[in-house]
Amino acid sequence: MKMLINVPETVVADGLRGLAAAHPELTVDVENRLVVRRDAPVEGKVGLVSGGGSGHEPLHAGFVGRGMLDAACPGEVFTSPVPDQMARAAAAVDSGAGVLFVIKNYTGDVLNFDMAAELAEDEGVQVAKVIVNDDVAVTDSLYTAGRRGTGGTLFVERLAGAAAEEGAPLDRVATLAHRVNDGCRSFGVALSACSTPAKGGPTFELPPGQLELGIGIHGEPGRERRAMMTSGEIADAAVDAVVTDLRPDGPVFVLVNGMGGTPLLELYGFNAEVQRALGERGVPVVRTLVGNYVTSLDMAGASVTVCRADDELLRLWDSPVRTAALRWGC
Amino acid sequence: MKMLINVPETVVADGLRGLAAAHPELTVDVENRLVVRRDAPVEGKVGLVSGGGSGHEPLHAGFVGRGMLDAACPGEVFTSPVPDQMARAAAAVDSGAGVLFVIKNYTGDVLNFDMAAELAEDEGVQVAKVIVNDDVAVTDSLYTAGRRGTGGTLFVERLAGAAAEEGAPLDRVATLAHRVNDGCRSFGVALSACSTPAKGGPTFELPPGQLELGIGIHGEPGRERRAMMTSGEIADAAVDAVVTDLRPDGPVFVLVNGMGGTPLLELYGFNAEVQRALGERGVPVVRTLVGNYVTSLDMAGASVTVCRADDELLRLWDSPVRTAALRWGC
Amino acid sequence: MNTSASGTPDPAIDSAFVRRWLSLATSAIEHKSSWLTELDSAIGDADHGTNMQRGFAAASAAVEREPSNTPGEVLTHVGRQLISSVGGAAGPLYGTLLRRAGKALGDQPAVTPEELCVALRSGVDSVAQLGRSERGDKTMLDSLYPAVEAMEFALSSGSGLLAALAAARTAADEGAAATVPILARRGRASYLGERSIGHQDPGATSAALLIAAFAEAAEAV
Amino acid sequence: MNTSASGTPDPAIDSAFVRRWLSLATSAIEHKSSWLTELDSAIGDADHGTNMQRGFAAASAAVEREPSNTPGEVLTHVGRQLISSVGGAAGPLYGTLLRRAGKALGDQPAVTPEELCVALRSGVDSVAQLGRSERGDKTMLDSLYPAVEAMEFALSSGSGLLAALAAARTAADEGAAATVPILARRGRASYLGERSIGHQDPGATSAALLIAAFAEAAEAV
Ligand SMILES: Nc1ncnc2c1ncn2[C@@H]1O[C@H](COP(=O)(O)OP(=O)(O)O)[C@@H](O)[C@H]1O
Ligand SMILES: Nc1ncnc2c1ncn2[C@@H]1O[C@H](COP(=O)(O)OP(=O)(O)O)[C@@H](O)[C@H]1O
Ligand SMILES: [Mg+2]
Ligand SMILES: [Mg+2]
Ligand SMILES: [Mg+2]
Ligand SMILES: [Mg+2]
Repeated sequence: MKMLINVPETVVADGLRGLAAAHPELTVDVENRLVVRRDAPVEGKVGLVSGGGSGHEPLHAGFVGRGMLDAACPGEVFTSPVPDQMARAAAAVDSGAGVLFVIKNYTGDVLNFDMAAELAEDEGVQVAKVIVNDDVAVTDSLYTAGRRGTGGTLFVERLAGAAAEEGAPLDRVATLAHRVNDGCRSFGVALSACSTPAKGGPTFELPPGQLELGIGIHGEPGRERRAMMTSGEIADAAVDAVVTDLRPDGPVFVLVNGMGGTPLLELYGFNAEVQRALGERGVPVVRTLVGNYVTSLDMAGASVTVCRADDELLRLWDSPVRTAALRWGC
Repeated sequence: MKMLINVPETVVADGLRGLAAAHPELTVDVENRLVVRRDAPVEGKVGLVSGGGSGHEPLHAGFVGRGMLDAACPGEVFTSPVPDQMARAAAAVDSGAGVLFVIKNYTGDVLNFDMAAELAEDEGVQVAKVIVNDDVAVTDSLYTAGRRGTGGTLFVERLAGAAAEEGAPLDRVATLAHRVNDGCRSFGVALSACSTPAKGGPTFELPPGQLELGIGIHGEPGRERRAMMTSGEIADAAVDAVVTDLRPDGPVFVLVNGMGGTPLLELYGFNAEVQRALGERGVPVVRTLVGNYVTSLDMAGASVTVCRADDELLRLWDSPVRTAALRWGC
Repeated sequence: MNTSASGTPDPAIDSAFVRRWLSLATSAIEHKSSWLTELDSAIGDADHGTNMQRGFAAASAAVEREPSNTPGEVLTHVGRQLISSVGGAAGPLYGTLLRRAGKALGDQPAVTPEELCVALRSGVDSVAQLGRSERGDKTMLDSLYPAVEAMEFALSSGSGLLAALAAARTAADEGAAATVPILARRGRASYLGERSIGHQDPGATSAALLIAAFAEAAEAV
Repeated sequence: MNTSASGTPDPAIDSAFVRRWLSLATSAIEHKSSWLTELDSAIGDADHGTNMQRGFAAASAAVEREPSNTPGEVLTHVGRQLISSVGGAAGPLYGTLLRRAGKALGDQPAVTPEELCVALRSGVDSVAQLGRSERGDKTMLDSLYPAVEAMEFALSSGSGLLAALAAARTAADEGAAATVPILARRGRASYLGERSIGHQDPGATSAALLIAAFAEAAEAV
């Protein structure tokens, strides 16, 4: 598998150097793997810190900035970052108002953030945590590590970030983050596996004419393999899975997210089918985002995230945000 | 080749339906293949119209909005739109101040826009044209159709669009567009071929361990095939080609553009090398854009565009823009 | 009325003839669409087949709807439809060729083979003018010019329509095949430089199909 | 000093022993890195080999730099380094295992095989606690618990260090192999449900390598 890289070992560091060059409004610490708002800590503001394995760009570094995250900790490709990074990030963004850790529900992420929270609290930083687990493909039960965090992360980071920007205190930001997560559900499909730099090739074999339903964002196979489906059939399957689980009774935000290798033209076409499927199920959509936001390197495929909206969340969503990947109002 | 589509025949129409659903600030005419600013025609403003084959998304429809294009005409995949679309677009956006056609230099685009200009002028619309030809991989000579229009299109549409938004008259907008185009140079590489829906598979065969230098954005092979290179070597080759041709003597804008299938992580890493290469050649960079802006469906690879900047262009660049793919300041 | 060597009488060149041509051309293009796209994917952007198929389907449908009573009117109509539905380089070029040829035929209900030949030549000339191209550039002109010249030669040597179009067909096929070793100087293929050598030009190939359809239209009375 | 059946004397369990273990573990992990990643790509995210390799390289370098004079101190140090450099699930789990084991060894310059065994058991217990996992979940615990129990049994039956660690090594290898038919209930592999069956757990495999390195460290005096 050909990649536009130097050597697999420097992929994350090279990416951070390139991010720094393109975004002078970010402080990028390549050695310690930290991406921080240049104006952090913002006086009186709760700090939002997230992080996770690399390979999901723009998540999370592309979401650092006004109205969203204060810092991101990129790990190696598909590998949760280490506690030292997160503790350092917490120290860098804490203005005294405390820090919220936004954690995707993977064993590694949860354990490392837990350890980081202990380290940060030892340093006198007040820490709250929200664990994002929106992926309905995985049942949350005694027999699994629980539902994964995927596209819902964008909504949690954006909406809690907007609340923090407005000056909400830590407990309110954390409560809101939990509420948003509770209102998010996602479902993903893959048309191809991704290739990690370390492996140098596809992480699994997906024969021609087949697709994976219920995939995660780490190159793992999905819950089920099926014969290839049309965009409309895939939209029905994804929307069914999400709506059956969430049972929305009011307006929703929708994210039609590309896994990285699917052309934007196809993604917009898929959005047309997702909107149709939601409409047929009587779900009113107030805002739609279409693009590559929570990716899995070069994987072809897409995920659908539905997030309950209400007046407060809508106001927060529309408030100014200024990050590398999401920007409006400023 | 698996694609997230219904059938090849409806790819463009499906994409437009999905664009309409995600962007209520656009008027999308699916039947006539038109994407227009909802507030068009803007009183007293010169209208900017562009268009070209589909498959390069977000170009051009993703660049419709305040501070950029007034309308885009998407053709079939990799096929120039027809004159009727462009003439209809011109009529829809003309407020009496005239219309600028932004045309990428391909025989089909040029011929169809020429015919459209005649039609529009017959209807009393004043039309100016700018032909974008920034790709240094193709020599502009008697023996070719001339240099292709690629990444430079983004700079022409953005900067001329900003000038039009400020109220500049048609001749000034056209002059500025020509000046921007004269100051733009691009060079692209492919690590894989793209697959068009109609063909259902790769448009050319690129063996493992090889890459194409000097590619266009329509799935055509490049000028030269070489053994795989590192990100740093590719950056040197691209920057050399561009800088040798442009000979910039002042600050520049840089676009590090993904062809569609290359992960953003790799693209940022490539940007680090492009910035290094520019730095080594003494070229100061004032603004950098990294992302998938002028794509070639799912092709893996990237292009580098360098565009001369000056105080006026920098002010125009930083002025508010509100489109699906490029947005800041509002 | 002229009679071919084989004794088949030459048909009238009226609107029915041009409609026959359109229907034969449309089905030829449809059958060869994947091949044209295949050729275009080697040195172009893999859309020539779909472009032509879309255009001729639209033109056929449009001509069916509207009663055009002269050959000139039908040709002009087809040209306009191609311009409005093909896109790419082929749309304006073929569209202009047929519009120009149609206009050259004037409003007579039937024309002579010589008039048809003059009309086609002026259509082909307008392609060269619009495309700023000439023979030897590896384009549709490389089958169109040989076809027109073969027709001119046949007619001036006393052949009738059938024989003249048969000659044109052979010349067009040979012209298309002869594009293989040429280095492209116009259109997308020119971007490839040396790498364009060794491939047959898709436009020259579709042009040969359109010329062949004229020959078949004459035979198929 | 106890003596093994083969007559080789058991080595002292001092800081040199732990350093020997670390060096053997580091090179075993390095050699098997691609295999671990391969296993992880079947039911995980294809990073376990690189993760472990990065962590053990960092731990080796750090322990080399710092003079730790007791086996407890070295183990604790390695654990801290793993936490700070591995990431993923394996980092906190292995890191905690070794830190807990190191702390359990206290600050004695040398410990008995029984003390080492108790320390390892408490380390393994802390993995289960942190990971909310148990034997049979298809994780590293499936080779770690059998290893500790085999060691306990060997020591309580009168074996010395060498024999006890050899037994632990065999049990760990068997435990790793026995993860193949298990349906995963913890970690990434649990997302696959039924599809996790038929694959060997990468963490159980790396755990067996670490246990084997203890056996080799005892033999390699
Ligand atoms: N300047 C030109 N003059 C004459 N024919 C041309 C010219 N440019 C392109 N062509 C013809 O058009 C054909 C390509 O048509 P098509 O694939 O439909 O358009 P595009 O190149 O825009 O994709 C070429 O094979 C060639 O024969
Ligand atoms: N909850 C858990 N308890 C014990 N071991 C676990 C648990 N979760 C994962 N593991 C172990 O960690 C291994 C995966 O490690 P690694 O690939 O480095 O981390 P990640 O899964 O975060 O990519 C699994 O093979 C399994 O043995
Ligand atoms: Mg991992
Ligand atoms: Mg084309
Ligand atoms: Mg073509
Ligand atoms: Mg893993």
